[in-house]
Amino acid sequence: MKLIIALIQPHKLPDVKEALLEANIGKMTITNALGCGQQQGYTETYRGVIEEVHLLKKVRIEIAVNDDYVKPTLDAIIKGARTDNIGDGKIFVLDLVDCIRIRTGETGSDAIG
Amino acid sequence: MKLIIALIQPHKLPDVKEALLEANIGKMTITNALGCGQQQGYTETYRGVIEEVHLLKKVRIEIAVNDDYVKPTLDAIIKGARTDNIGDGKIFVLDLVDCIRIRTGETGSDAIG
Amino acid sequence: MKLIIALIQPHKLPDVKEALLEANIGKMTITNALGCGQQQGYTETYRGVIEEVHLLKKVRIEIAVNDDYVKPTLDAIIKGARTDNIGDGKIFVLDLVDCIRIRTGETGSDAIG
Amino acid sequence: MFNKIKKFLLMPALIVGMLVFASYAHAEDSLATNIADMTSSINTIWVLVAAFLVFFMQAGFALVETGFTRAKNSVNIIMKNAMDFCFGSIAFYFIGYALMFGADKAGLIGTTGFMLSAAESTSSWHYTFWLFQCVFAATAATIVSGAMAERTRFSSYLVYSVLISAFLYPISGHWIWGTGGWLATAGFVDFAGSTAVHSVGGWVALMGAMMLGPRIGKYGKDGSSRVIAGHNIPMAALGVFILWFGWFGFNPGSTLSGMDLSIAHIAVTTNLSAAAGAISAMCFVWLKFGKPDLSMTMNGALAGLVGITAGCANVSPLSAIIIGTIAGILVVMSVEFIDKTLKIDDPVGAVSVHAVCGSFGTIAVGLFAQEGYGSGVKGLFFGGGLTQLITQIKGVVAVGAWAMVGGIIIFTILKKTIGLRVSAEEEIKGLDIEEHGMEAYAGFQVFMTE
Amino acid sequence: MFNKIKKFLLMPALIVGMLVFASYAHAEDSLATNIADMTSSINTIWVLVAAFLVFFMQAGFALVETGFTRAKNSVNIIMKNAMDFCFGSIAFYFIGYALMFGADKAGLIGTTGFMLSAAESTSSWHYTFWLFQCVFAATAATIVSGAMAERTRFSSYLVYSVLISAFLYPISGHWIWGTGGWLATAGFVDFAGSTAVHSVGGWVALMGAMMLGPRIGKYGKDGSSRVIAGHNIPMAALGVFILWFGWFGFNPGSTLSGMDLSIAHIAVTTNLSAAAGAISAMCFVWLKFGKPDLSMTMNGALAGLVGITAGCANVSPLSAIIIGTIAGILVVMSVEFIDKTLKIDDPVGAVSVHAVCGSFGTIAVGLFAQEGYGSGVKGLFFGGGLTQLITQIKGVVAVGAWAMVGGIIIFTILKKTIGLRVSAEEEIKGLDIEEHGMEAYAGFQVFMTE
Amino acid sequence: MFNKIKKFLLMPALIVGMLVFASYAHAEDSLATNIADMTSSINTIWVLVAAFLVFFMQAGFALVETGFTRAKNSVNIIMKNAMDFCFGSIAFYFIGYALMFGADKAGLIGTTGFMLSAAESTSSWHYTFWLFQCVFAATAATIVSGAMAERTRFSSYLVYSVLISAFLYPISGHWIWGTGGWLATAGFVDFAGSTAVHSVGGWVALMGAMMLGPRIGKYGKDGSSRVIAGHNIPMAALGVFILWFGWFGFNPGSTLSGMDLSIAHIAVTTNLSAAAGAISAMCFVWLKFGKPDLSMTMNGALAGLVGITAGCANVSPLSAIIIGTIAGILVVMSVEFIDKTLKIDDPVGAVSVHAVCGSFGTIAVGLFAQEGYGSGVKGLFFGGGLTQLITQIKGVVAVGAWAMVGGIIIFTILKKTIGLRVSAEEEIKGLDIEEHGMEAYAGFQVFMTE
Ligand SMILES: Nc1ncnc2c1ncn2[C@@H]1O[C@H](COP(=O)(O)OP(=O)(O)O)[C@@H](O)[C@H]1O
Ligand SMILES: Nc1ncnc2c1ncn2[C@@H]1O[C@H](COP(=O)(O)OP(=O)(O)O)[C@@H](O)[C@H]1O
Ligand SMILES: Nc1ncnc2c1ncn2[C@@H]1O[C@H](COP(=O)(O)OP(=O)(O)O)[C@@H](O)[C@H]1O
Repeated sequence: MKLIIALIQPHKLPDVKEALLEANIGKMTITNALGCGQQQGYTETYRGVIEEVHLLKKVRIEIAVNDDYVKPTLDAIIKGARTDNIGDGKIFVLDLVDCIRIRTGETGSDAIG
Repeated sequence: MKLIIALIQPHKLPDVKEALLEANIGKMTITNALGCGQQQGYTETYRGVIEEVHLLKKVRIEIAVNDDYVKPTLDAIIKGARTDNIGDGKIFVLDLVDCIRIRTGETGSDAIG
Repeated sequence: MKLIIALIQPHKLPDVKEALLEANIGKMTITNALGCGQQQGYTETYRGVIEEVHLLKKVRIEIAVNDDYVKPTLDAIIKGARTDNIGDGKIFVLDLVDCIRIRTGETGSDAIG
Repeated sequence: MFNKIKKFLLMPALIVGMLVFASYAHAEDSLATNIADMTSSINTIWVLVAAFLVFFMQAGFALVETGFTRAKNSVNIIMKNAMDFCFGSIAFYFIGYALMFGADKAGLIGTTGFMLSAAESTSSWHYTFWLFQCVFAATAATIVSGAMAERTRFSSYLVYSVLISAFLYPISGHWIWGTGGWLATAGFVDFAGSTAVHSVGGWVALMGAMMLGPRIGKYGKDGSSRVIAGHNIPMAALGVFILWFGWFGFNPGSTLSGMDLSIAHIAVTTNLSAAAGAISAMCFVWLKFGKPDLSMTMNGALAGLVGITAGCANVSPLSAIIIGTIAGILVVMSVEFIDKTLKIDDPVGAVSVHAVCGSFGTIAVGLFAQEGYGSGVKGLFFGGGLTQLITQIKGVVAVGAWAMVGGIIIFTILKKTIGLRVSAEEEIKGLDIEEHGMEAYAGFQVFMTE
Repeated sequence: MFNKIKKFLLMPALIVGMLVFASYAHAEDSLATNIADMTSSINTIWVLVAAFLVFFMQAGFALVETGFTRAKNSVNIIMKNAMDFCFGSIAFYFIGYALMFGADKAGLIGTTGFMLSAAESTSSWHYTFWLFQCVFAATAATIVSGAMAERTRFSSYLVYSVLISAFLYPISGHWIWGTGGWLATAGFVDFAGSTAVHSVGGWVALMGAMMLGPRIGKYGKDGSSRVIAGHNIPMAALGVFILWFGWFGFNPGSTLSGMDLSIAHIAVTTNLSAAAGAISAMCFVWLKFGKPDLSMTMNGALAGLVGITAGCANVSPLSAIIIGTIAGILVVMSVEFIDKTLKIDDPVGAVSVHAVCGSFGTIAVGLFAQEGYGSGVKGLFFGGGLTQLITQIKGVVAVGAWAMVGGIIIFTILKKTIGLRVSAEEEIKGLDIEEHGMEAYAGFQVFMTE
Repeated sequence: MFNKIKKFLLMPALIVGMLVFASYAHAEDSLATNIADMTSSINTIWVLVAAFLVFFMQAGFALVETGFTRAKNSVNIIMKNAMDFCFGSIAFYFIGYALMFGADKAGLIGTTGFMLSAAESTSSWHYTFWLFQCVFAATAATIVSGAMAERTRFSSYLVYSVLISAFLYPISGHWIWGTGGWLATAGFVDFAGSTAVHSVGGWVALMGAMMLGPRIGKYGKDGSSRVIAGHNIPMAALGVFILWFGWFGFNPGSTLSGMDLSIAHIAVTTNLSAAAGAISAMCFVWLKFGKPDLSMTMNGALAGLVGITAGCANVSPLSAIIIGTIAGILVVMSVEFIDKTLKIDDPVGAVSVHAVCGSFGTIAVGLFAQEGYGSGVKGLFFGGGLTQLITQIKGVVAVGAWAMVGGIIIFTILKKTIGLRVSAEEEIKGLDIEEHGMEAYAGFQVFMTE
């Protein structure tokens, strides 16, 4: 099992969700985040002071999947999020030791879906 | 060491915290999240347009524990969060390679508690 | 590759960012979080009811790095965040199985920086 | 507005005409007519402006109640505040006004003037008077929503708001302000409505909060009271500022005449009492709990305003400061008592502010009223003996009993029929999503942990 | 204010002096002058206070539009609302006022009084009149920003706002309210501006929204309408309360005279129609979509207000309730029609509220006007036959055509020159950051997913 | 209100009675009395309504200051704004009013009328006058909180607010507006208080901000100024709208008479100057920094309002536009100068708006005053030579010196005793939690990174 963490542009979330659904992946957890990367920030001008803002709004998606789902998930995220512009984002893949469904107490692969 | 990530219903947070405290686990980090899962969303009716909302408010708890604490932690979370209804949530367990306490520089198991 | 998660005091974020930049680490993702730890909370008095608040505002930094960058990253975070006071925070290190840059499709170490 | 233009051009002509006309004999008659016209205008303008200010208090109540409760119920509480005014206006037009100000029957109820039928022409004073009274009725109604916040079924609330504006408020209002009302006849003084408006609302609110029971999570397993913090304090504070602003219509407007120069004196007592109430509440809370709590301080300002409402015309500025000071302390004690001892959950302190301080303020007339101010009644401290004090207490008790009994009847019927409270699930998720299908702050990350 | 003190001291002296003086012969002349002075004062005070209230409506519009759109465009929409008033004031001073109220040319346009040149002395009625008319002009201008929200280039909007306040609004305004205006001459009744102000703004808004196209994400790939929820509902609701409050200046102030006692009647019809509009919109939405939607209910209240604006002086309170009720239903149907059938994206419902209900309200005068109210015109339902109704429809059509053609011309020129719409990237990131370099809610975690 | 009913019934009777009475001989006397009564009523109503509007400015200040600072200090800043009015009201009642408007001693101070003792009856003009002056005093006091925001100890602020309302403001106020005050005698013109109110507040604010030092994080290690963005811009903008609305009481109300028809002219100049100030500030900022910054634009509107306050009665509308335009540019330059050159941290620009533009506005009377407007004084540009200009400058300097010295003394004493600034830890965590034990936005995720 793997835990996939994707950081994408906020406005691509609907597209990513759609792509994931097409790939039959319907469960995920989303948080909002601020990202610092290659993408340039923007300048803020407030009361005569100009400042570069480097922390840009990002959406962070966490998806736990069984190993055979890793590839389709990654593909779907890329399909939904890619625009070929800097700032499109990153995906991180972590090993998942265990997964438990609180409602039933199921564990492992069964609990993921 | 393990990193435990639990996604629960927001209003069960006080119960989960209590159950964890009873099991002597007092350190954790909490973020709010939006979840997409088996649980049905709700319909929003705004200005004559009806739409299904699929992203539901969830609370995300991160707890780093030593290996012997994994079981009690999982049990406590389940105890606090379980209502037997869809949407109760999930727990993910990840391997933790290292842990550092910033204040003292301690590392490993010592730094966790 | 490793995924480093640091929980720090919110007002130390500028210092941590600076220390990281000095160490040539410019990419990161930030979320805000609430933390429960050794640090005492504060009392809230609202309409005659006094209550201890245990969840304190924290900033959560996620940085994916290649293995040779782990040490400099940890050092930089500690340098920026440490005040020797309770509440300075924790750092967790996780194994990163893979990393993908959405824009180019690059994977592994190449995609991290 | 075509008309307007005509008038606009006619005015200079009018003036010239007048001058010419006035120099002829028998001019006095016409002048007297002019003077009567102007007196009417001055009164109408004054009372209308006051009514507009009182109307604006609706916004104040909405903001205070919204700010002091949780984000997940904001849409709901605002809808309640807006709709009780809307339903209240219509109900007061069809029924309430007649019951309150119609021809008296046995000192108990008015019987004529339904649907503004008493106003024979567009220049009738009834229109001005109706609007002023209508916004008063709505004030009484809207007080209740605060105490019943975050758990009341929306449809039930709508029914309640019609009933209070059509019957409950007008009837006791008739006793106090109706010509021939039994309390009016008895010499009861409630100049701008500490009892007639605020405590009626407050006592009904108490019944409502009691019958609903506390919000989920308000009391711990051991019965200890817990903090359920308001989600938008600046908004609540703006609400208090708006209420204070509106009160300058509420109290001074209650002269019902702009020719009555005591309007200035009334504005002064109103302001001083509010200031004193905020200060005393803040200091008292600071001493008692260690920090100057904003929400209690704001309640203190409102307590001062409610407290002076009955006697604003009849007491000196210094007495107003004293009344405000006492009200400010009283409200803090009352909030604590209701919350911790009675264990009735009143999220915004509506009962303490309106019922408790309203009653206190009415009784205070029997203590602080002074000759040379207002109607000339004398209170205990200014040589009036116990007479007025007893009358005041009688009125407070009678109206309180009426409001509480009325409230119990209304809420019992609602409980048995439509149901008074939302389901636990709905309450946890928030009334906004369940009752109205929308969130108040779409896009914002709001933590909902209880 | 040194002056003031003098006056303050002079007043008692004045009074005494007056008394003495009055007892002598030929006193009548002086009394008549006094009376004329007082009449002027009463009118000036009344219309100024009304103008202040109407000014405050700017805040109401700003809050409604901000609250019902997304957080990322809040700074922008507020800037638009503030600056259209500022530019509008200046434009109306230099040009607009003269075109609207100057000496008539062919019933089509005014030609004198630029830069307040008609006001010869500081006590001239022109100042009062100008301020009242200026805040009216700004109201017409500001309506448009709501329909064009979240995607219009800021600089374009500024140019538009100058043009509407300087030319578009004043010219049709002259037709209706200018002495000699062709609609005024034809007997067209639009007492406080359902057509002159609201529908002019509304029709221009329709053109603007149409030419801009919908916001990104507003319509799905299949053309289905999607929810783009407002980000701060309590703020929007406060805006509605402020608008309602301000409307008590808008309608009753339009008598342009405090000596006209029908101001009270007008305030009553205004209030009842608004209440009825909110109730009917809420009930209709509840039946239709299953939940009482706050944003539609608020639109309903505004619909009631706009609907009664033309006829507020000419209809009975009961007719006002009927007009409000119809307007409340109409606004819901219109919002749906424009959104789902026409597929024009009007984020706050400005077109439905102001153009549709404004037109309806104007026509309603031809139906509900009644003898004994206002100017005495009679509508179809009260024995007036079709005459007034036809005049009303003529006016609605003429002004509507003017506003739409004018709007198209202005927006086409802007589109071809500065550009009307921001880039897609800018729209996605939010106009606040791109156009103004700042966020509305710094520090808050706001989710922006579209 | 029983009383009211009586009156309500008596009115028609009165009218009839009057008519009858008037037809007899010696009627003139009684008519004159009636006229005097009405004049009093008109003045009282006008000044009261103006006072209510000025009171409402307190809400405006609270919102502007809250919106332009960080979320973690919102409760604190609102408490300061609310409590300075409360303490100020009480202090002005007991002491301030007498020092300002009591019998003059040496042109420097008033000595009689403590506790409203000058008001012998409830119909005394003193009540009206007191309320109007009280809300003015509170305005001066509340200006300071903005400049000292986000780091001042709450208890210190309370002490300061009593001292300014009891002593500092009334004494210089006496010089300018007190009968016999030395500046009044010298012919100094400050019609509604650019200097008396605004620059007094502004200079004290400068001293406060200077003595406190900048907020943690305001200046980088290299001394460069950094952005500390306000957390709720729509709220701040609403505050500006409310202030503008309230200014229609502030300036036109300062005639202290509703019989003075120049109130309309004053309202017009006030409005035009504010509009011009917003426009010029926006354009200037746009040219200078590339984007139309909302916070500066709002400051520009306020600058226009403060700038016209001294001369609103004495200048033509066109001059008002020029004054506003200059004030709008001035405020931007001043904000930059204070922030980047003086490195004094004034979070909301209070010093620039109130002290700088207040002084400019006062001096502008010496330039733009014109015969035929107001008191008839002539400025340099309208044939008056340098006389008036010099008097104006003298007043600005004298009052500025007084306010700054007074401010330094007060703040030095506070620093040495209670302490002026909170601890660094408290400042970082936010004053809300540390000083008041609560958060402004419970449940919302607010990022606090400095
Ligand atoms: N090494 C990293 N560790 C943590 N987050 C990262 C890392 N690299 C990128 N991110 C996240 O991904 C986002 C997009 O990265 P960026 O470099 O701007 O775009 P791209 O990957 O297209 O070059 C960043 O804003 C940040 O949130
Ligand atoms: N595979 C997954 N990956 C990431 N998050 C998940 C996954 N499955 C569930 N979740 C999270 O857990 C929450 C509860 O899941 P849900 O399926 O609704 O309930 P249950 O587990 O009781 O069937 C979801 O809202 C989502 O936040
Ligand atoms: N075991 C843990 N699991 C998850 N988060 C932790 C854990 N220990 C600490 N934290 C996070 O680190 C923050 C600081 O920890 P705390 O114990 O207060 O300080 P210190 O590490 O200096 O003793 C906490 O508020 C919490 O967010």
